[in-house]
Amino acid sequence: MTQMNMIQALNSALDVLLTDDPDTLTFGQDVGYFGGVFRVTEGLQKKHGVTRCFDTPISEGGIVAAAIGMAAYGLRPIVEIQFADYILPAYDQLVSEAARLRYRSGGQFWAPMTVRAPYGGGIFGGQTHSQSPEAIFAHITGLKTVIPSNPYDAKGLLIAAVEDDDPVIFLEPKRIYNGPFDGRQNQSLRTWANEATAEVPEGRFTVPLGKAAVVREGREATVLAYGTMVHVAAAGINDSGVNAELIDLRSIVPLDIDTIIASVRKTGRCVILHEASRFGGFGGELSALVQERCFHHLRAPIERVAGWDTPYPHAFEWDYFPGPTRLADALRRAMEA
Amino acid sequence: MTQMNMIQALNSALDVLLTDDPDTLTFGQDVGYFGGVFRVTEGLQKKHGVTRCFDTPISEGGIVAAAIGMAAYGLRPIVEIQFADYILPAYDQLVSEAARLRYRSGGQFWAPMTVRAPYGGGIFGGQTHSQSPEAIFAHITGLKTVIPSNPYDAKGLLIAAVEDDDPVIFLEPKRIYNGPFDGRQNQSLRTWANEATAEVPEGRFTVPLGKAAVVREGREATVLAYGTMVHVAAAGINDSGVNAELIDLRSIVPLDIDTIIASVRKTGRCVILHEASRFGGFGGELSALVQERCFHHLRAPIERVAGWDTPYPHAFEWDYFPGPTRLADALRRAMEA
Amino acid sequence: MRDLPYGLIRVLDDGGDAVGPWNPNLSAEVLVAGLRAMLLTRAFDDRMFRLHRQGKTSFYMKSTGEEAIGAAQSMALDANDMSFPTYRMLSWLMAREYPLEDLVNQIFSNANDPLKGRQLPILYSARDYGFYSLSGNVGSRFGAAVGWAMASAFKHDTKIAIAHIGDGTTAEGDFHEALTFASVYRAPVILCVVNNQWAISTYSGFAGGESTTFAAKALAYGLPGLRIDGNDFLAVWAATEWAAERARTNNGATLIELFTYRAAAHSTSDDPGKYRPVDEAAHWPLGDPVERLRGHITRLGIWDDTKHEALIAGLDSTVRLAVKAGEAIGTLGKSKPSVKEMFEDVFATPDWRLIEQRRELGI
Amino acid sequence: MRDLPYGLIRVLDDGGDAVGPWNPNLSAEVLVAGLRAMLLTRAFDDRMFRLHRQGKTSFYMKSTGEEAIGAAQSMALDANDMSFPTYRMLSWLMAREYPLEDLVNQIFSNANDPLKGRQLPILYSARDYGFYSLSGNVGSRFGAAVGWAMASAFKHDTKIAIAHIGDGTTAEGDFHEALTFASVYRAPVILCVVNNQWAISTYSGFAGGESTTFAAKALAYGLPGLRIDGNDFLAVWAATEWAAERARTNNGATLIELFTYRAAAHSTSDDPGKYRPVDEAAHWPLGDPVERLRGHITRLGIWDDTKHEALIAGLDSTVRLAVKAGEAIGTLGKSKPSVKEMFEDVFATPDWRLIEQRRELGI
Ligand SMILES: Cc1ncc(C[n+]2csc(CCOP(=O)(O)OP(=O)(O)O)c2C)c(N)n1
Ligand SMILES: Cc1ncc(C[n+]2csc(CCOP(=O)(O)OP(=O)(O)O)c2C)c(N)n1
Ligand SMILES: [Mg+2]
Ligand SMILES: [Mg+2]
Repeated sequence: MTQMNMIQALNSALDVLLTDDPDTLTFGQDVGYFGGVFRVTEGLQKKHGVTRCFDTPISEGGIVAAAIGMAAYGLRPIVEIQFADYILPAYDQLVSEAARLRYRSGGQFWAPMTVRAPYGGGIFGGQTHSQSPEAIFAHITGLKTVIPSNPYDAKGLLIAAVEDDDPVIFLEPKRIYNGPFDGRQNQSLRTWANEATAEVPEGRFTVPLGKAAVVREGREATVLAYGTMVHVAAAGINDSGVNAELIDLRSIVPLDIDTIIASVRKTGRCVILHEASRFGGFGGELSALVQERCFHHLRAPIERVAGWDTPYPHAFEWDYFPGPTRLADALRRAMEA
Repeated sequence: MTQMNMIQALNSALDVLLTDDPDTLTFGQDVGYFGGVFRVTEGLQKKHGVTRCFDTPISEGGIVAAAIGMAAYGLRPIVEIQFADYILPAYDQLVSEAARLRYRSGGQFWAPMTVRAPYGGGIFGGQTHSQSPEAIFAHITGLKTVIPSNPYDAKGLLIAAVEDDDPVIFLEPKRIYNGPFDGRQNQSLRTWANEATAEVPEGRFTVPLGKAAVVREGREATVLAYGTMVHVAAAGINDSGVNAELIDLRSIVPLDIDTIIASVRKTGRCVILHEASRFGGFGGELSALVQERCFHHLRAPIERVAGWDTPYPHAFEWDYFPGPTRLADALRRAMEA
Repeated sequence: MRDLPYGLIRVLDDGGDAVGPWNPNLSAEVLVAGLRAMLLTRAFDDRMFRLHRQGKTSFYMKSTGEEAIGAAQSMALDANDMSFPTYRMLSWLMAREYPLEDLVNQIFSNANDPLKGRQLPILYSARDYGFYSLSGNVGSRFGAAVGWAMASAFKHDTKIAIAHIGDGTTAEGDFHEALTFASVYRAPVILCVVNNQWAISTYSGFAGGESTTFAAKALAYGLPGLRIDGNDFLAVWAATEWAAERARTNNGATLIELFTYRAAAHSTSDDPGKYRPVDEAAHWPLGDPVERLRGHITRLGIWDDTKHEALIAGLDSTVRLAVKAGEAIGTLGKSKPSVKEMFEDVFATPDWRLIEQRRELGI
Repeated sequence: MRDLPYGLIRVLDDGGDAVGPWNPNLSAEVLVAGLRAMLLTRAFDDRMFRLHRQGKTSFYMKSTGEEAIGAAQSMALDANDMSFPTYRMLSWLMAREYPLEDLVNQIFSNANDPLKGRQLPILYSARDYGFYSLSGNVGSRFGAAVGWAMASAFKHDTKIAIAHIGDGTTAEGDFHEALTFASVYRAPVILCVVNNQWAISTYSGFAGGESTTFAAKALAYGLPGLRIDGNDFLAVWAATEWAAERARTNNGATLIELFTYRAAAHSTSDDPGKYRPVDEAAHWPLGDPVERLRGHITRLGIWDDTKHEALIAGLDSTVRLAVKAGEAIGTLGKSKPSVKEMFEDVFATPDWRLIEQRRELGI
């Protein structure tokens, strides 16, 4: 076990993968010589060579297309899109090609590839360095979508994603790369040091896709969250005084429906928290699923606490960001309903 | 008033627009000389000239980018994407540019443009001529999404979409271009002849965006649908014997929340019907909204009847397509809950 | 290299002789096999088009006039190379003797459809025949071909990739991205533009074909661009061999423009009489690839009308038999794979949603 | 035309004389105004970079070494033409005397931010200055420039569009799609590749710049491609004038490669010492555009060191004043536009969601 922040944990995962499996390789804009703008691939080119870790043209569509071809050949490419906001030029490749290849070819071809992208806000990145596009992937049949919330999970989930035989979108909450963040932007920065989840084995291990974590048990309400929002939720639950259970979904496809349902049937209340805009966001799916399966157990309306239905606004980051206060309010409302 | 099928109604809308406003123009693959693969632009180039209605390269990204530039200049471009399945290469342009232009420029620039695309299944078109991607647009702040269900609405909504000062995605359910379709694929084809909604004024009129239609009043349950599914819903309601209210949303952004809520508060039951895959689909948002706002009125779980979570499967079209039987079953379940 | 893309490489002259430096000097056996593949493609296309009229399939597309391309390339390349085709590359499969019954079963979407009912007719996938999974989206596999080729190089493998794109489809961003990657990484790939002059109803000028040649697009990437008479089996063969040699010796990618003509309708949904003279094909200056190869081998003395008629008759009955076999299983709507197949292969292993939904559907 | 893209068009020779057929013969006044715009850009950039270190803004990007481009083009084109810029085109705005305070207010995201707090610093929008709304996505406005130009032609207007893209960003599909449309529709647009050799940490070879020139990409579209010394104010001016004349006379688009060097870090988030020699800029063979124009006008006898120092001092204090004014309103986090602005301009008129959410936030 070593203390790692999330960047180190991801780097360690990649290192393990490149070391163990000669068919893995990783590439993307500035990931080779430079080691990535967030340093996730630092040192990998030097250690594993320029054919295993390399730079690419600025062409997200081209990067993903190349990865699909490699994966169809039999490799396990891991690509980095510099910011999740810039994954959209590759959206057609991901949806029409990667996600559909196995199905449409009757199982003759498939694309075991992983697309990593730093995502989410909280870093004053403005409109195009802050978005949370998970909903546009969750709806696509044939794609899996994973979102870790801490260094241990980041490493274990990334290795599991690469081992997986289907294409996986791996969204890395960049706000918590260097330390947990509970949404209280005025407090001093925390690091991962001394966090239990920052104790990460140096070797190979996996955290399975589709298995949520009950981060905190509770009796009165269930909070569903992922990524940065897991930390915000913990803070909001504390503030609320509600005895709430906190579930970190870890992957939204596959979704751990059993854990969710068991919790809400127990608590009778559910609040969903995500950073993306509310309308049409993944919270809608979660709300619908919970409602469908726990209708008779619900004691209060399921609420969604999420980003407003506006683009991500630079100067209003903390007005937009769904922080602990909004979650706490929702929990209290649920208790009073 | 004239009898028009949906293609004629759309053609008439475009004709009216091109006639009335010299700043409108329409273009896309095969839309000029040929008149469009579904004939929606037939005769327009001949009548209005080659600068007002023209063919384009096979480049959805380029088409939408050009439209954005034209719209920013001050024109009102109306573009056709040959199939909604092929809109994905333009997704980045729509999301990162068209949808965000007004906001990010502080209101200096905006993009009053309309993107038409035939969409949905039921025509044995297989995976890439059948998809229903409305959910990936509904989530995008700054985009509007419109889906007509009959010739009258098609014309009135298209004119309203073009008059609108924001970018509008206009999805045309191709299965009902030539006649209503209730999901019973074994019955003989119907045409629009003698349908009340096929009586369409020849001149200019609008159907406002954001105003749903109560297609059929009912007391016991509310069915929410749009596009082809409005006809399927009508058939399913009949089959079910449930006295259900049927709401045709007409536009999903803006969404007519008031009409929806009023209906569900009255009926206490709600079934949502759409053709797109269920998981992460727009039905999740509808379900969440209804649950949030009608919690204490609900007498049964809100159900979603939708496409399965698979790609659109050619030979299994009628196994995939959410037909009247599945809707009727859901309504009966709701009554028994 | 800078002038190359502006010429037109031909081997078969108007009289049917093989002339000039590009002559691949093929054996009689190979020439006849090529002709056979082309004729089989044509016979099959014609038959399927008619079956569509009879409602036995939902859709069909012919490659009439373009048969030399797939046939010559399929034969010129190695069995383990991978093609990333368009929907007009049936002759690739024909040259490799892909079972006709499998084609028919997919076209009928019947119980024996090798793609399990999930894909449109003609959007084949045939891994063992070096034929990558087709899809309705045009262009979106051009970059995958480059990635596949990069993977082969990465593994120190000698396999190469070949990809095709229509003249109209070169306007997609995919085209540019693939060529950029091919150039930057020196990928062992042959990138082909099949310039058949038409993209449904629009002529190649709408893809920029009036301003320059498609082969000249190679110059933007510092790659060699060859402009080939696509109706000349020998020229297609020679250019493909040249590019394959270049790729296999790690000298990188080549862009080949195959200049041809789409003689038939775009698809069963199309009516070309609406946008082009109905006799344009007959006046196409580069002729019919089948007749040209036939003329050549006739001139070589290894072929004659009797043999030709016999071959056609034989192929017709081969096709007929395959269709019969397919019909015995069932045509569109009369037979289909198990509905279970709808829920398979979404993922390697179905998740709870698929399992539940399959149960919901009662199967 | 086919050889044009492989040369390098220069006007200012190494001695500082304006030579050759491309000399635009500018007046002394214009030359000094150009120098002023470039120096102002540099002074402003330097100051802002320092303010970022002090935490007064969230982000900054310099255009050091590339100032000739925006300055010359902004001046050579008409007030009503529209530029679709990259984030390194500040000198366009400087040449058109965009108010420095507005720049500063956006950079501080303060209450007077002209973009109402919604956009990052430096991603300006200045409609009245012919400067289209920037965004963080690179490349995605290249096609809009073509559409804007098509619209102008459609309206029989004489306005033209000019667009910029970085060398690295030419690898995006947007680049190809824009050029295809520009070629097919003969759009009155000037499409410029600013080849500053670097794309964050990767050199231009990763965009194919080692295999050919960026100007040569014009050949793929049958368009003229000019390769210009981008550090030569006069050459940039002349090429832009040439292309503008071509566009305005309905002869279509031109691709211009502006060969230059990104002398500073990519942005405030970058450390170029990690990937390139720190003194590379000093050894750049084409020199510093400011010094080259200064040398030229000094040689012309209309400029000297005293004037130069005085100009710099004046500009410095102009910048200082603008910063003071901005600081008085507030720096990052100390002042911001009304939070109401978060909910405005999503649509022309907010829908119920935005109205409800604004209420939910209590404003
Ligand atoms: C991405 C995408 N856009 C549009 C279409 C509709 N479409 C199908 S074929 C075709 C024309 C293709 O022309 P070309 O590339 O020249 O190929 P050809 O049919 O001539 O072989 C079009 C526009 C599509 N299938 N995919
Ligand atoms: C679509 C997209 N992909 C990636 C990025 C991240 N990014 C920002 S600037 C940059 C490098 C651009 O290089 P170049 O085009 O040469 O412009 P320069 O910075 O040299 O002016 C990259 C990769 C982005 N902003 N947008
Ligand atoms: Mg073609
Ligand atoms: Mg650059």
